[in-house]
Amino acid sequence: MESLSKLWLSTGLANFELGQVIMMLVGCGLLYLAIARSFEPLLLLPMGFGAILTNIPVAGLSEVGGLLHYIYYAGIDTGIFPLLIFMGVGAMTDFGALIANPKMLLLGAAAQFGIFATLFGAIALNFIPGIEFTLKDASAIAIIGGADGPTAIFLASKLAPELLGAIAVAAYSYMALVPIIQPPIMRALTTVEERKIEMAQLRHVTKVEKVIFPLGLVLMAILFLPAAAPLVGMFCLGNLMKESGVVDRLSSTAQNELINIVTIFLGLGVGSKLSADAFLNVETLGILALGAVAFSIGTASGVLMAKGMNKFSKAPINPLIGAAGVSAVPMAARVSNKIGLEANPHNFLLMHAMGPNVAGVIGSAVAAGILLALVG
Amino acid sequence: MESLSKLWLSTGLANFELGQVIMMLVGCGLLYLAIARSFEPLLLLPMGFGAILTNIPVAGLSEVGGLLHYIYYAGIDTGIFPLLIFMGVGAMTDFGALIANPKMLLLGAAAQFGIFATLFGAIALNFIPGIEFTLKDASAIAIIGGADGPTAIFLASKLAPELLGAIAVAAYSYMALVPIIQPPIMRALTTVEERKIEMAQLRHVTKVEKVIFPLGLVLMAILFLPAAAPLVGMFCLGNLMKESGVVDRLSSTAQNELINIVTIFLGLGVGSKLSADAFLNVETLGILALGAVAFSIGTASGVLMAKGMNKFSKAPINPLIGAAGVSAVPMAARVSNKIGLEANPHNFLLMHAMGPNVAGVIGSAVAAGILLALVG
Amino acid sequence: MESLSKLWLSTGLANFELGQVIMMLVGCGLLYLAIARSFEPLLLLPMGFGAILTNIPVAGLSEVGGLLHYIYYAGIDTGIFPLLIFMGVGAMTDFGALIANPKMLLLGAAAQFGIFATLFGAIALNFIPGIEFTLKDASAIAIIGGADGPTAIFLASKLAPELLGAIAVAAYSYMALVPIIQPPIMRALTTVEERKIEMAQLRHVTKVEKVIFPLGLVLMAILFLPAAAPLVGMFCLGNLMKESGVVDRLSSTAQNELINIVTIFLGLGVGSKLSADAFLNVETLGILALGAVAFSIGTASGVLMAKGMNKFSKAPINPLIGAAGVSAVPMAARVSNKIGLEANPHNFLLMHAMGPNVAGVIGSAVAAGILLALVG
Amino acid sequence: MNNMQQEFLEAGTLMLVGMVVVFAFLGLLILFVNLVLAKLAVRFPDPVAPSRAPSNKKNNKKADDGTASPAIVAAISGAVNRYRAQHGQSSASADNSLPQNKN
Amino acid sequence: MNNMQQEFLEAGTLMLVGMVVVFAFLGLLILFVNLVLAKLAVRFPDPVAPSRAPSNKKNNKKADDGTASPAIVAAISGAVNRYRAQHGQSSASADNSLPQNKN
Amino acid sequence: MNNMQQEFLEAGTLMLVGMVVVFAFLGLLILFVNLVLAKLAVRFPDPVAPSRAPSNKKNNKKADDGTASPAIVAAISGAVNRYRAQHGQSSASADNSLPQNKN
Ligand code: NA
Ligand code: NA
Ligand code: NA
Repeated sequence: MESLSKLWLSTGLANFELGQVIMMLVGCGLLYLAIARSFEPLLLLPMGFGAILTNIPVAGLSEVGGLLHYIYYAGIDTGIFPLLIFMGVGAMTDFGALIANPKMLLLGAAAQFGIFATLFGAIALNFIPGIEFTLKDASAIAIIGGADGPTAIFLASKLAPELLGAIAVAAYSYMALVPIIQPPIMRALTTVEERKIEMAQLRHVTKVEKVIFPLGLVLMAILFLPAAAPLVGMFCLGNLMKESGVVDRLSSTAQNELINIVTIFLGLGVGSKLSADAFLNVETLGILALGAVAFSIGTASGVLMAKGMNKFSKAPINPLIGAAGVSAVPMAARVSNKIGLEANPHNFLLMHAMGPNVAGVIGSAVAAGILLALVG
Repeated sequence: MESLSKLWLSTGLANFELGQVIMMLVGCGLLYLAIARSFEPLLLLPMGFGAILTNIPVAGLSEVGGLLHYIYYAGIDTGIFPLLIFMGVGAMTDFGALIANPKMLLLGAAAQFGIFATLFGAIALNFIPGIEFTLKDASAIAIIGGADGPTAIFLASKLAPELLGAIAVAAYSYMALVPIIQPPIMRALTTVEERKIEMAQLRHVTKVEKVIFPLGLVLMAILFLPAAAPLVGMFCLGNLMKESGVVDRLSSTAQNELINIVTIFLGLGVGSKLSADAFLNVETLGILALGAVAFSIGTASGVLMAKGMNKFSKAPINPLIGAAGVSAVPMAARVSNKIGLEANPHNFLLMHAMGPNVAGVIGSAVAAGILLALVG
Repeated sequence: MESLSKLWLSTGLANFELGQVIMMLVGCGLLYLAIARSFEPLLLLPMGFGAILTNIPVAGLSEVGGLLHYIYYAGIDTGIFPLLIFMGVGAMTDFGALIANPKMLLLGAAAQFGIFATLFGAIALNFIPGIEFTLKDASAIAIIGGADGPTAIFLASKLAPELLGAIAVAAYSYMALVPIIQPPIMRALTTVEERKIEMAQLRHVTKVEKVIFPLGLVLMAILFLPAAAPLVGMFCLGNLMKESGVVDRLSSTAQNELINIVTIFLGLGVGSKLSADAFLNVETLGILALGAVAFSIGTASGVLMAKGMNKFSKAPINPLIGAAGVSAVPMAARVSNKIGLEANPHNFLLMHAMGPNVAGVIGSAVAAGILLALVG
Repeated sequence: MNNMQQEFLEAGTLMLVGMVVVFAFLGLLILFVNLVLAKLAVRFPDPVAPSRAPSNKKNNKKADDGTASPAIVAAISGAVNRYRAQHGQSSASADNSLPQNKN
Repeated sequence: MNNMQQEFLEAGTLMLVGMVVVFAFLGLLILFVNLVLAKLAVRFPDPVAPSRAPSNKKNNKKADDGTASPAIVAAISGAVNRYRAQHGQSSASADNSLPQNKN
Repeated sequence: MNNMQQEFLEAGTLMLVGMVVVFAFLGLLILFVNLVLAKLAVRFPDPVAPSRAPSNKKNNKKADDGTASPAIVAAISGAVNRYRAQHGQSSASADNSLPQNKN
């Protein structure tokens, strides 16, 4: 009898709180998006599952001694996991299109206006009762506009760990929604004629250029923005491993097994921050709203910058590729390509959009560095 | 001269204790079983080697600063390694046969009687002078009957870390001995006619079923047995990664590189607990004896349950597949298949035995949860 | 205005110290050697990059909370990374050539004279003002003569962590320079007639021999030199995993993904010790000079030993293979083969040189054990 | 001895409670499969080839195109093996050409 | 409300400084590519095939030898697939035969 | 200077003791190979092909079946290469079909 009552008291049924149930439903929602809708499944699947596990009553998976506790403090609180992912992403990135047409960097810069405008917006939300974002909070939220998951998680873990869960959910959800968010903005800001513009074929890029580029990039981060050095540095290490061609086995491991292992843990660790008290509040709604704004502003800034550049450039520039400047590699570039093909069936923009696309990765890492230096 | 004497004093020869020598022989015995007899080599080889390394005098590999010390405390004391292995095993498991014939779950339940009967037996052993098992010890020993390595290590690390070495050795040895322990019991409890029974072909299982099954399983663990949630949860995460089909690269890494890395470390870490004072005592003999009893009772319970079900079921059930309920995937299922073929050369039971086999994994994780909730 | 000045104060430009700039150039030098000259790129590329990252002002990558700090203290200070690499190297090593002709072990022993003579030389350098090596320092420096990266890093992390950076740079640089350092010494110490000597084909080695060899080796380390047991033990574990043939998936992971992951981290962690105050001093010059001496003496000792053995042996021994006794697997064996082919186009020494080559690995692990036992 | 009896009682209770809970848990799982999954199977059938018996998905994927005879397979596989032994790298570089998802 | 204004001012400054620095940084990177890399490209051209458009290096490496027709490729690939399905280990053991670098 | 002499003495002793122990250790290993392993080699010969010279086990395993000519190998390997370039996934999914051992 005593055993049965002890067992009953140890069940989830006897200990559930409403918040936990809701957060488990949120976790199920993320799993649904990941599995049924293929929204960034590599991160949303483990993240959704982590959200379920962390909200199990009694089990204490995120308390001292629990698996998710160890994962979070070993890998996310320290910043190690996002940096290793960034190394792997670097080893997967080809800067060729950007080196062939470096002006595309301006598009990657313009799209970061999404970040800084959102920062302003986050502070404006303080007018709403129940929301009180500090500058650190606002900075961590604004980085969602960078459309770069590891950068957002890295910055949030440094500036606003208590908002980490909501920020990661927003960042990855909107990255998955890029094909839905971007096209109307792109169509609204461009004429059909502009969307039809075909761009000149890219010049050949030599191996030496590709090897020196990551070194130059990290050197600039060192000189001008050391706060961005961990992110930019690990990214460039991965890229150098790939392009140097002398450590193929390391490069292959960095972009396959290592990034896979870290991705599982990163997802679980981020999911472990999706507890009811951290997520179920007005601030989360604010973050979700701001994230959508950030993406939209970033997309618009990129497109408008490209329109402007097209006016002054000798070589024609299709404004659609400006939208790829928000990063969200390679989804945003594919969206540019698709909208371009709609207007002109012979207009293959994919390679051209890869330039602003990877420039956007650099741009948001730089923006993160600025925020760390000035607000952190 | 001084150097030579210092060097002599640092040799193993000058520092050996008898217990260390014996434990090294135990380690060599495990290596022999692994290499020459192919007994669960993936774990017994690193475990045997770890046993040798941990008993080296002077070297202090399991003391503060030693490699095995770090491995044990980072991965086994925390429970991380068995949970990661469970995730990988989940990613290798196909629940199709179980979903097609869910009654098989009853066989997986019945076979757990091996666990709880052994718990009773362990307490009974306290009559023997020199043996004094607490309820926690008895629970950790009894789980050997679950025939599931990671579950046994996980539970032992929580309930009786000082018995971990002996429990792991017993669990993996008996799992390897399944083809020797089970057949006589199976033959004794069944008639030739029963062994000849052919079973109906399994129905097709859809992808959606396979995706929802791990979610339903983890939900039930959450509702009724949160203490089992870490084990069941990681198992279901692995299975969901596999069945969802959207994160193949994560699933592949979980069931290959990650599980391989963790297996090496788990084996070494478990081996590091095979020190003379923890292993060379009457209690170890008791554990080895109880382990054999646990396996036998589990096998018998499964077979008897299947006999009973066959009486009342419309579709015929071959009692041999009940033995697969102890888990020991996929060895026990293969044994059922082999004994079935002996009686009837057209009787292919393998797929049918996979149902109780994976049900046994769930059953022993549930049993572990009950023991954690009531005794832990 | 305030923001801009705060940003300026956070730039590298405003905070650079000369030493950091120089160390970054050293890092670039290592990258150049790795990429353009293919000098041990697997370690020198991450090491060079780590040297750049650790010297970034403000960023604090090697201070508490920085990525390189975690990597160093988790993996190198504990000795875990070099030991895991040693396990992987063991899983890549074939002792067949050595078992077929065990006298080759004497060549691997003779070449270790490079280590002990250098130890003497390091103490002699104390005559130079500004250099003050303790016996521990001298031992850690001398191990460079072992021509084995992980052994050198393991010993340096135990005996002289403040010299680790310089020792690792010297060890890997000279290992890469083996094809330049060794040939003149080999030619000077041998006659053309000696270099033309062809050796008898090696006997067949059975699987059982290959499986028992690592066990015998680790047993001898246990009996006579427990201080060498971590290194020798992990090496033999890797080799046993390979030769046993029963854990191919573990062996494959140990020699591929696991060693790749650890190599990236080991390189970064070692690079993080290349700070200006630890590297830019007279002692580093001394270490670089001693390293070259160690390699040369080791090569000469091996060749002379082989000459001597050729005099007394029934089967002819080509003295060139003595040079392979310094280890530097498989580069030194290839050098022996190449010089042999110069003298006699039908003289294929590669397989014969693999014997002393792997003997050199054992020899330097033994030497490291002796130094740990007597000096550590 | 009293203590011993106490322990036996506890162990017996554990045995009873444990077996009941195990059967209850796995029994509920049967209900879940029969009630929930069976309905899902009807509502969301697999898009193609619903008649195929449950088996390893990957093997199916590989086995279903082409019908080369075992003899041809043996000949080619020998050649492929030898090719691989000579060009060990190829399988590793194929790994690199996996679709590279950005995380 | 004064506090609010203060925060707005800070956020506005951040926005301004941030965008200026982002443009400055990426602008300098343009200069780096145009001045440094462009020169390097001239001084150190790729050893072979400079006319080929930038594309995936690995695919090139694989596609450039042999000229078997698609039909033959399909036939062989079917056989290879089936061979692999039966001998699942082969690809793993090919990994083992990678050139084994000593670290 | 006395201290210096002391250190030299220590270093010299280390050198002597070290070389003696290294030679003793590796010398004993020679005995081990000659006495123990040689006997084992006689008692437990390899099951097949004892005449083969020591070489890489894996290459043997791959090279010993089939006798396709180099020309055929070249033709097939070209086709295989091209097939792989087009179906980059195949090698990864082959990995998945490894026999899945339960740990
Ligand atoms: Na971005
Ligand atoms: Na079980
Ligand atoms: Na050596």
